[in-house]
Amino acid sequence: MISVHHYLLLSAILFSIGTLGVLTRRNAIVIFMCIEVMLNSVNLTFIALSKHVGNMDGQVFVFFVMTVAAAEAAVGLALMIAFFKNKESIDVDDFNMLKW
Amino acid sequence: MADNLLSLMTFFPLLGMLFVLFIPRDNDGLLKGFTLVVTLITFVISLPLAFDNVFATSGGMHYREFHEWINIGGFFQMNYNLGVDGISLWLVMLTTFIMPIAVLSTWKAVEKNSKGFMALLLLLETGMLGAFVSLDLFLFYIFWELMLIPMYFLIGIWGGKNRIYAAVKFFIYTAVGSLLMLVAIIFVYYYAVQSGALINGFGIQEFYKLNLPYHAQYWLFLAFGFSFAIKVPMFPLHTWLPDAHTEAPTAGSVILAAVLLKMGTYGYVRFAMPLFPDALPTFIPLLATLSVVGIIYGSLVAMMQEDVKKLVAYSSVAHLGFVMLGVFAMNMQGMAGGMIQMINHGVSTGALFLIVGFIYERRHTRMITEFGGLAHKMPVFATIFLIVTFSSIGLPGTNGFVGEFLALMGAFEGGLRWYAVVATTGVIFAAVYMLWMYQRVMMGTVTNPANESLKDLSAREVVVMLPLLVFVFWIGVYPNTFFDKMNPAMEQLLTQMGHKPAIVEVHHPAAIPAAHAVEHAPAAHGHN
Amino acid sequence: MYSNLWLIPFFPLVGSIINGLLGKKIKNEKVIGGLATLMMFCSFLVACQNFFRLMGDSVKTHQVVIGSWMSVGNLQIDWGFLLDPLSAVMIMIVTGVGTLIHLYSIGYMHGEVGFYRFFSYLNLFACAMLMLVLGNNALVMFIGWEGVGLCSYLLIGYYFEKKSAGDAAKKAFVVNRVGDFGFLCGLFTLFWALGSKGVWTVNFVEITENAHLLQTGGLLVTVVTLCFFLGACGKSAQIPLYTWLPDAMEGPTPVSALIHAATMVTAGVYMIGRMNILFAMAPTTMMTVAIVGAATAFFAATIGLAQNDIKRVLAYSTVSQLGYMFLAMGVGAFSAGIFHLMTHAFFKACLFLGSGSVIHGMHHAYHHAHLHDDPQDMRNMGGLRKKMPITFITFLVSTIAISGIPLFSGFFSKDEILWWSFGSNRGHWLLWIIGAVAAGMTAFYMFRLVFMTFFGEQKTDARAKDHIPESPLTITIPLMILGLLAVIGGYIGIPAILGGSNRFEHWLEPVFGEALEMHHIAAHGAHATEYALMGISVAIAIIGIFVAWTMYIKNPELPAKFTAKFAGAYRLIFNKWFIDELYDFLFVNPCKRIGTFLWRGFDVKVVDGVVNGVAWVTKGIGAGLRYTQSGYLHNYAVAMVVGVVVIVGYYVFG
Amino acid sequence: MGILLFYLTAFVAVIAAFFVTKCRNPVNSALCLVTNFLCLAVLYVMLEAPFMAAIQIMVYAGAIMVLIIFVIMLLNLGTSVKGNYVHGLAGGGVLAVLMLFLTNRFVANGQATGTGGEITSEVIKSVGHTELIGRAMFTDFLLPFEIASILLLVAIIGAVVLSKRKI
Repeated sequence: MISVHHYLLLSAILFSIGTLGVLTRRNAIVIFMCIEVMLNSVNLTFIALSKHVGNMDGQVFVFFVMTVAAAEAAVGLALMIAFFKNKESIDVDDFNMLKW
Repeated sequence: MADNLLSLMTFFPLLGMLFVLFIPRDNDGLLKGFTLVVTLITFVISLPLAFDNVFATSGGMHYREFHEWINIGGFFQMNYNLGVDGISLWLVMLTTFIMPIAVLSTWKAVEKNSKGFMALLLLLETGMLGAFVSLDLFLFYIFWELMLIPMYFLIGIWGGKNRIYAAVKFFIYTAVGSLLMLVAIIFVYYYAVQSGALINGFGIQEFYKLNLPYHAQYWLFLAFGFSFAIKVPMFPLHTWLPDAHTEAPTAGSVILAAVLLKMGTYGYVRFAMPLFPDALPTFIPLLATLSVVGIIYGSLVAMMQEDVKKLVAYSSVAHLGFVMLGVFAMNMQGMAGGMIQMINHGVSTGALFLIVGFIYERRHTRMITEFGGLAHKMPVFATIFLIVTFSSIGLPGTNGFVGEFLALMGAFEGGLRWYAVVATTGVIFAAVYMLWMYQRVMMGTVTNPANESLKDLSAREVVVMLPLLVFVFWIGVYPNTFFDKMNPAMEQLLTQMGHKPAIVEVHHPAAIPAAHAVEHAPAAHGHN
Repeated sequence: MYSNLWLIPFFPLVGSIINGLLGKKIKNEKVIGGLATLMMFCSFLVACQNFFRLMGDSVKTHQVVIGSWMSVGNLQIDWGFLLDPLSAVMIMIVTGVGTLIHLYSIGYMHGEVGFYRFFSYLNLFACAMLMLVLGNNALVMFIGWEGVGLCSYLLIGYYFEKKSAGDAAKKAFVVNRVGDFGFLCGLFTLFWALGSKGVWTVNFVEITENAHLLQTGGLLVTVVTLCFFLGACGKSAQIPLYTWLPDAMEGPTPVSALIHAATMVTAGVYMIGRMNILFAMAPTTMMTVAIVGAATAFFAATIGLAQNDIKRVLAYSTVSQLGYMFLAMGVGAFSAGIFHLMTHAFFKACLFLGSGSVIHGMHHAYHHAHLHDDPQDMRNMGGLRKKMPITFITFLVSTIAISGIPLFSGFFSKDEILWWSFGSNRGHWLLWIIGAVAAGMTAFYMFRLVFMTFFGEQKTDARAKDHIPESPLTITIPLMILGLLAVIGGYIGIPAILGGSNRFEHWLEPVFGEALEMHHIAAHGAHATEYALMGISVAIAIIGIFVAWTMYIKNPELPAKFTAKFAGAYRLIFNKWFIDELYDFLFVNPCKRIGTFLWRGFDVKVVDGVVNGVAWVTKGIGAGLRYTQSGYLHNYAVAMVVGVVVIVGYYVFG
Repeated sequence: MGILLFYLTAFVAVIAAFFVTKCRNPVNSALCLVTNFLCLAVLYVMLEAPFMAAIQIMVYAGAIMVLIIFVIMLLNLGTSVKGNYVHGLAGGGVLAVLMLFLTNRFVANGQATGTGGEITSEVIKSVGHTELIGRAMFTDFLLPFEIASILLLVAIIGAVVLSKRKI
């Protein structure tokens, strides 16, 4: 039988891989996608636990996470476009104006 | 009307401020005129207090107002709790009295953005009055902080060259003190609740009855004392004062000297001392030493100043030293001397700042070396300046003497004998620095061509000074007007602090043998 | 009965206020001067009325209380006046001499720009002085005490455009303040000392009555009286606080006559007289007073020997004469001291006014010839007796009086002081010797003054020589009256030994009698001794006059030789023993240096340094920490992940 | 059968996720990400949440991925000039491994409690998953739902403002 632990472990692995990507890649869009991986791993946790507990709340939360992810995608990608217009690059090493 | 006189008085300027916000910013005359009217009305509202004889008969709080305000399930409660007694009465009166004068002094001095200036002045007045009449520690704290902000802007926006530095220094100094006080206030409340004493809000009269253990009082007094010592300011926490005074616009300096500094001394009398009477004796030697050092130090430093305004600022340090010394004497004379010296300092130093403002408006400099021989060009100004100078020196017959004399005498009788003796030398130094300054500014021949075309005081300026001069002589000749209403409150305060305030033995005139006839001739209808 | 006492200081006050506020509008000198003089005269009349009423009264002490001034706790101070023989004498002197000097000033100050200001100040001075002498408690006295100081400041600084005048005014006030410091300390101690015995009072009558509560010769009484004596020193220009008086001559001459000769400077003597009971209880203080008095009398006389400014000579003479009065107070000759105070008021006022008349004439002549020479320098005078006969005669009479020649007023008073200093049980023969030598010097320098001014060749610039007029009537009438008083003023106090009954001493008996009796202070000695001493002192005075005559009339070249021979001593004396420089070195400059140091060193560096230091530290920490905000996305991401790892680690292992 | 399916799907999901972080070309990353999303959708179905699986595919694999690929194409991104990885590659890896280790420990040590809610498999089967979601969303979570819609509106406006040159 597949227990809730399986799902949670899978979710943890996915989350860590996402983290790895965020920490190591330079391309902003790839980082963005890695964040999506992390969000999805969280969604998986929500749904697994929702099933386990027998309650709908977790799934509603997943719904909201998706909403946020969509909004984030819209704004984040727009930001990247705006940035690209200025710097001709979306390398995060060039994103260093917000300092001091 | 009488039921909420204090509220009316306190919040009337705030109401006025709201109206000021709706006056067009380029209508300078209307702005200033309206503000003047508002402050005058506030003064009129406060007048019944001065004429009320109840203060002469009973030392307690009068004109009480009490409303519950914030109540978080019995865990935290603060009230809108106002009242006035003989101690705060004259400070309230001083505030309402000095405000119209301050407004009048801005007539020519403040040109840019007078709308903001007026609004802040009115806000400041509400803050000051509120602080004097609140009986709830938390409410007091709110008003205390409310005063700070407008003053910060008054210095920071309308000040002199170095205004930002001065404003920030003023703000940080005061804020550090206030935060310590806030912690102490919360601790007192917390302690009261913990110990199960029935506490209905932060009312100080209930806090008076608390019996805090000595070590708690020790630290709390330290926190309160530090906060008020900054505001007074006592040596060595005084360095914000010269900067703030020098940079502030005239009206700001006047209010700062006349009222804001009194917050510190008032704080000692109303809060720090009666709330923690057991810790007080431990600190008196230290505080008295600092007061005396302040007197001598302020005088010596004032002597060498090159900027008239800075000189007056340092003289404030010395004057406030007398106030504190008198207050710490813990007897009637000292307390009365300290209290009346607070008023005096407001009147005399306020007047001196106005005077400095007058010449600054004309010459746009305050350096002593720029002047000399002004008495030729401005005889009326010279006379007024001379009177105020001597009032500041403490010539008998003017207000300064009554305060200094009583404070010193009180200190001498109250066990601070050597402090008093050393402080008395301040009387000499006061003459030195004031007269030297007067000589260099007013006497001699006009050497600087820029001074040739100076105009004497205008009618408005004379009107500004006249009320102050009246009080210079009134307090000097008949201070009983003020003492009569202060005495009961001071007696009560001293009893509360566990000191015997009243006369132990009165030497009755009846003890004079019949061989010496004593005749009483009332001056009003003396017969020749 | 005496309830109109308050009118005495009130009249001049009214005059002062009217002239001060409206004088500029009135402009007419006759109205202004007339009003001021009239006010003084009214006050004089009231003083006379009260004086004579007191003469006929059996009760000699009367208090009049107008109202309460301060009442705080156990301190109750009234606006109250006290009339007793002592204050009665003083009000007579102050109003009498004051009226004459006001009258004189109308002529002397003619044409001055600040005419109204002058009379306003002068009237205010009279008011303050009368408050001083009439006050029934130490505080009202102190009002007058400081009030006269204020007026002295204003009047010395009358020619405020002159820097020297401003300096002198400030110096006078500040030195007086040093004395006031003593006065206040004495008052505090006294109030406390009596208070601890259950009598909280500053009232003179009550102090006198309760003085016995204090221990005679005890520390307290000594401290109290020494403090008060310091106050008296300041006001009456005694060592070490005398330096302001010679400088005070910067004021107009009538001011010097009224304030710095006749009235204000004697306030210290009056104050000791007022507190005689306390001083009598403190022999140590009495001794100090006597020594300081004698030393001042001698010391000031030496300086007077070498001055060339006519007013400065008189100023040092005043200091010296005040020394005599203190000597008298110190040896217990209270009434003799007051007696000398009175006669000195007459002849010294006359001398000052006379010198003023001379200066007026000289000034007039120089003005006429458009010269800017110093009209006060005696080396430019000489032979003026023919030009100014009235001035000369009155001046001479007063000079004789001050020199202590028999039959003139100064003789009686000075001789009594000398006799007491020798014969009193609080005196000492050394004091007598100092006093007698000083008397000889007085005679010398006073006659030197007369000879240089009125006799010999006229040394005035030729262009101005013939334009020196006799002064107008407003000036000469007061001179004549005062000259007359300088002659006859002494006859009310002829000592018993010369066949008189010393009515003056009897008059003051109610004030001083008790103290003298209680502490057994009296002058004892054989009549022969007294006669002998009298003879010696007269002889010394005559020798002084003779020497002056030899040096300045017979052999005018002598002084030059003399100064050449004793150049060192002469320089020392001429420069006033360098006392001013010494004070500058000891007090003034250190104070300035300390002030500068405290300001620039302590305030700016230390206190502000700490404050700014705290600000710098905060700023530095912030400056360091801001580098963590690199702006690189990865740094933030790493920080977040590290945070997560730490938190999760805490839950897993914690 | 269920277990096998789970392991298979999980394996593919992990591999796909790994290649999201690994691929040099962003387009390849994006395709891997779609694979990952689809795997998760399968897992959702296995967890008796068919509605969530549906919107997972529609919103994520559909809308968001289209957006991402659209942007990649728009910006014409090839391989980065400076290289794919930041300097602290090893540090990032260590952190990620540490995190994996810790979360695994956390999950393994933990005990899943709180079972026995009212939404059992039977309820889902009888009522229907979509309806259950709908009930929860429009009753208890009505306000957050509305706020979410506002959030989306704001995001749309924001995106338009940001990417337009002149408004």
